[in-house]
Amino acid sequence: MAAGKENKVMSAAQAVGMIRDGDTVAIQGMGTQMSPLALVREIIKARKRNLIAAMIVGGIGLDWLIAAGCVKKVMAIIVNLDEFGMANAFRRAVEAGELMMEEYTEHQMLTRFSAGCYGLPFMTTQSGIGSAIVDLHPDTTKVIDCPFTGQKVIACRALTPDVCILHAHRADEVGNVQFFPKPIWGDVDVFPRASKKVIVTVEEIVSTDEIRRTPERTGLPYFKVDAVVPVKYGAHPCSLFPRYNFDRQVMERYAAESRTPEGTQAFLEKYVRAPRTQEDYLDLVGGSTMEARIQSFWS
Amino acid sequence: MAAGKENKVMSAAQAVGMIRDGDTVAIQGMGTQMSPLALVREIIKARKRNLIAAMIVGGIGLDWLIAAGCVKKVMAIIVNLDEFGMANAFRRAVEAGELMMEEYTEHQMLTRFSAGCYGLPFMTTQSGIGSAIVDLHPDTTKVIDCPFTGQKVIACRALTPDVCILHAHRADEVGNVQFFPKPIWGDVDVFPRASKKVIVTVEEIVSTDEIRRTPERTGLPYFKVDAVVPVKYGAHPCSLFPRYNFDRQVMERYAAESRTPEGTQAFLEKYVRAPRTQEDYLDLVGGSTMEARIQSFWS
Amino acid sequence: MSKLSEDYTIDELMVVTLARQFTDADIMLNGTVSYIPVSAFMLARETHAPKLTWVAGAVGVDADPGYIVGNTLDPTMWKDCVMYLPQISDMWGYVHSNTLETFCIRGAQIDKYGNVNNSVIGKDYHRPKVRLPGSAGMGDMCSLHKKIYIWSTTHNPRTFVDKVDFLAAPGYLDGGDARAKLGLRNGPEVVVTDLCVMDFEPTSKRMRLKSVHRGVSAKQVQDETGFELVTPDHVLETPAPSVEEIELLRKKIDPKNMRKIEFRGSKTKV
Amino acid sequence: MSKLSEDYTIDELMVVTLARQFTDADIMLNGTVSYIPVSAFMLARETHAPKLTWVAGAVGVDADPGYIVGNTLDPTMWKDCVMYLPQISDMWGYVHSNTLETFCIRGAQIDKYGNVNNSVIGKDYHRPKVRLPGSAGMGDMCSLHKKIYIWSTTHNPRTFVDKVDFLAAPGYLDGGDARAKLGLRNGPEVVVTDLCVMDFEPTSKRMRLKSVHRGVSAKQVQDETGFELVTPDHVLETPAPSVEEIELLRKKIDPKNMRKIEFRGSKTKV
Repeated sequence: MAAGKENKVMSAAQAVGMIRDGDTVAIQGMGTQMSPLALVREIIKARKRNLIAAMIVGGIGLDWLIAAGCVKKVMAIIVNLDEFGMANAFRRAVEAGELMMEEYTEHQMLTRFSAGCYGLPFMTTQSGIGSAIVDLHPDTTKVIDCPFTGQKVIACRALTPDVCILHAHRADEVGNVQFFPKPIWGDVDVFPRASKKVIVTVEEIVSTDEIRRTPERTGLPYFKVDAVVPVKYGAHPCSLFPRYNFDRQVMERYAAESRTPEGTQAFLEKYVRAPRTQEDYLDLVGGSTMEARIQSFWS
Repeated sequence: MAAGKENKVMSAAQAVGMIRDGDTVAIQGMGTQMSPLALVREIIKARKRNLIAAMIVGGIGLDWLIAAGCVKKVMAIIVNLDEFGMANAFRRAVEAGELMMEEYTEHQMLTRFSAGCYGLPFMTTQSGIGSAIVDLHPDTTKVIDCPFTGQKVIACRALTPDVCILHAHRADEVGNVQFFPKPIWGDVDVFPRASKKVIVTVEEIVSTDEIRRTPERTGLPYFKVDAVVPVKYGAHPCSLFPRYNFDRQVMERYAAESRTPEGTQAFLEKYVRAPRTQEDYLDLVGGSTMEARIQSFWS
Repeated sequence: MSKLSEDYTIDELMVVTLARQFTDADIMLNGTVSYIPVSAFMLARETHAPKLTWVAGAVGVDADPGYIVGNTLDPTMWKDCVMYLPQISDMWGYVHSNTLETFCIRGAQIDKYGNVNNSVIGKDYHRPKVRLPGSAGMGDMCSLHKKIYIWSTTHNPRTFVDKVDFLAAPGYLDGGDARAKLGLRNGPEVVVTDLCVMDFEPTSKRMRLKSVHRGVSAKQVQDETGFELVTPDHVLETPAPSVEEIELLRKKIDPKNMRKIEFRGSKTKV
Repeated sequence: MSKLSEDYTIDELMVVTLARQFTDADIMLNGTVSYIPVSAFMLARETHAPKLTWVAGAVGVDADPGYIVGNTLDPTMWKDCVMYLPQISDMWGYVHSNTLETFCIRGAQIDKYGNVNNSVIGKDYHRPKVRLPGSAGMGDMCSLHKKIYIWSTTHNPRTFVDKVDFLAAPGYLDGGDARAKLGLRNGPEVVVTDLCVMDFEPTSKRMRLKSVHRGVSAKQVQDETGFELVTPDHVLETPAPSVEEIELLRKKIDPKNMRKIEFRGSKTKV
């Protein structure tokens, strides 16, 4: 089913209304890069429950969602804060038996999403042969024989999340979404195409005529996009290459405060729940000081 | 095996020396678009024999190769001259039982190449279920059951051609190849990555520093490229978007002359075998008159 | 609605008739030598379906080259698009997952259940009487759940045959629920030819005459068809184009008359 | 060859030792928190292997950010590359087909056959004593025929265990021909730690001491290892870095000392 060609610009709160409790949500982002964190904060404020988070790399946003009690299961290849260390809420929740971690190799996970993109029941990889990872989930990865050569391959069952959330550079009102450069990382590439609904936050809304000037930068056509939400610094404290870097100061603060459950909740209260708007949030993390801090190495 | 980081610039004749009789050769190109026709002419001059041509769309270049007796089998989804009509040498050769046509649906063929790119023994599609096409080649396409859902899918056996020939916009001496925009069509995308050796003709050679200015345009890294051949108008009489259009006059001439075997051979003699160099060929097809004729609609 | 045209030709009627099949919700791809459907998509956008999306050459999303410059698969047609759809990941992904639901095809043979063949004439595939170009995207589209619109500029018994020599693109197979039993959704919807418009009888899935073009009788259509058509008691005349539609087509969309290329080999003069 | 350095630290020795494993023919990818291998690739390029290709963050082919700015997986590291390698089609294609043949890994547990675990500590995967970050690309690379270089900044019996709690990344499995029998080519080549350099005995595939770092004895290494190391009669000292290598590393490649981040939690002071 294709999305229509209508004005899809809405607020983050409206967009998050598309997510139902129990949904499987594909969340774009690496440890410190290109994650839709303004939407993540909105999901926490909306008190969504029992979500299944599907990611490649679970980072700070996933840890917030877990700490806020929104997530019952994670599907990913790694969950951490990159050089800032462990994702402590994740770690504590799994160790306490409160959160299920369904771990895959990277290419298994990407292949599950790719099959989802094609509407195929499964696609193949050889990644994970010899690893115990393939035995963790017999319902979604299974070693089968090639019908031509007899070689072992792993069938990876299609994953079609209910909703994908992502952050991009810009879009027009109907949802033609542009990236600079075009999607390189696997999550940006397959997450939205595999998902039933797609919510995109963007740094700016531009006209369709402006999009037509650089069609090579469009990564998602309007017919695959359900909501467009303008959010300046929508990935903060993660980076949006090449526009801004991740915010080392905020990442370090969270890494330190999340060492205890109390510190984690205090951080969530202050940085996620208290700010009423994205502007409040940006002021809280330093306003123009923050802007100077995350100035791109590329600019 | 990765190709080395050495100067790979050579002549078309030298490059074609990499192709052995009997090789499977992936030939980029649509009916009238983006085909390495200078290399095709060189293959004919070098009197290669018993080649298996793997294509998506076989166009004028394939028809030349067939007429010159270089090809024993074609794997493709369609062979014609686009709006200029039938590929007559192809048609006559198949009807005479002298050429084997192994026909696929487009997505079956692309899936065979994709599996080749990944070194996987097979990948899956559902394209062709219900079509007699899937029954044509039980050794390379086979209906199997999904191990999770029981749904029917078609396993497509990997295709790893011996050599890929293609034409691109520019490259540096070690073989970092750029396209404007990056590969969109399936053949440009998967043919070189699936092949054991890759020969690229380019409109121009540029410095590696120049390549570094626009890394988003690089479609093939040096380690996947074995030969770089500078050939101005290397796709003529096909187009190279957005630089030049296909040459309607030459396409029409070939379409008309190829109606008889004699006309076809006369055309080959005049336009393929007689010109000693690409410069001779370009003079023959009209020099600056030709340049005006194929001026891009985009420029 | 503007006045009805009185001087339209068959190519124009085919374009207009096809255009009227599509709505704002449709996203239409096109393949090679597809001047009639491409003209129809561009015309629908200019008239009743301004939000219809045309993906030029299956690459250029919402392209707007202004008019039909040449070859329908050529990048010239991608002009002013909002996106170049990478073929393998994106285009085939959207087609395979049925995000894109419609496609137009034609072929050298079309049978009574809407099965189509453009591969070979003759019973031995490997030693055919006539080797045709090949199935291209038809075999894909017809097995991947598309709503199929068939067009043909050669309505005669050689094209409209009882049974295709080679089943390249599955329509309703042997009719009835044969297609659904294989798990294939949708299928052929409408056939627009140089003589008439046809659809498929809902239960038997046999081709059915829906309307005849101006000056053509139901008997003529049957005489030019290699199988017995389901024919209702009253066959309508195909609605005429409006003056506005014809003007748009002639002056704006296809001033170079590229669509007439498709009538090479047709008995119908355009 | 320039003079030998006398004031090098262990992080520097590890970088130099790893760098010397690689040649002009190598194409090296890197993952997250990989300051030591990234420093090694950049150093090898500056010294004995100018044609070595580093694919920064597995994206930026032949990148040249000048120095290590931050996070090894961050786009800052892609600077001045010749290509952004799209991950699914290109990067995984080249890895899966073994066009790219080498990879560096580390992990919380490494066993005597070079099997690696970074997923869980404890015998029950679903209710672990310690939940670690996860296997990331290790499970892929070790099963996709790579030559594996292992580095570890925590050579102690908790890291070097007899048998990994969870077999995330297959080394030589149970040793001998177990890996080859599964159809997996290549495997772990070398292990560089904060105490020593090790490789694998060719027949048994057991980890073997190759050289000890300055001031470390073979006995110390054995005491800090949770299984019996194959130890030759004469254990060499790990060759010292040259003054040139140390200067390049300190002043040009990693002036912000990012590599020292990897020694958080290590007993080795750097």
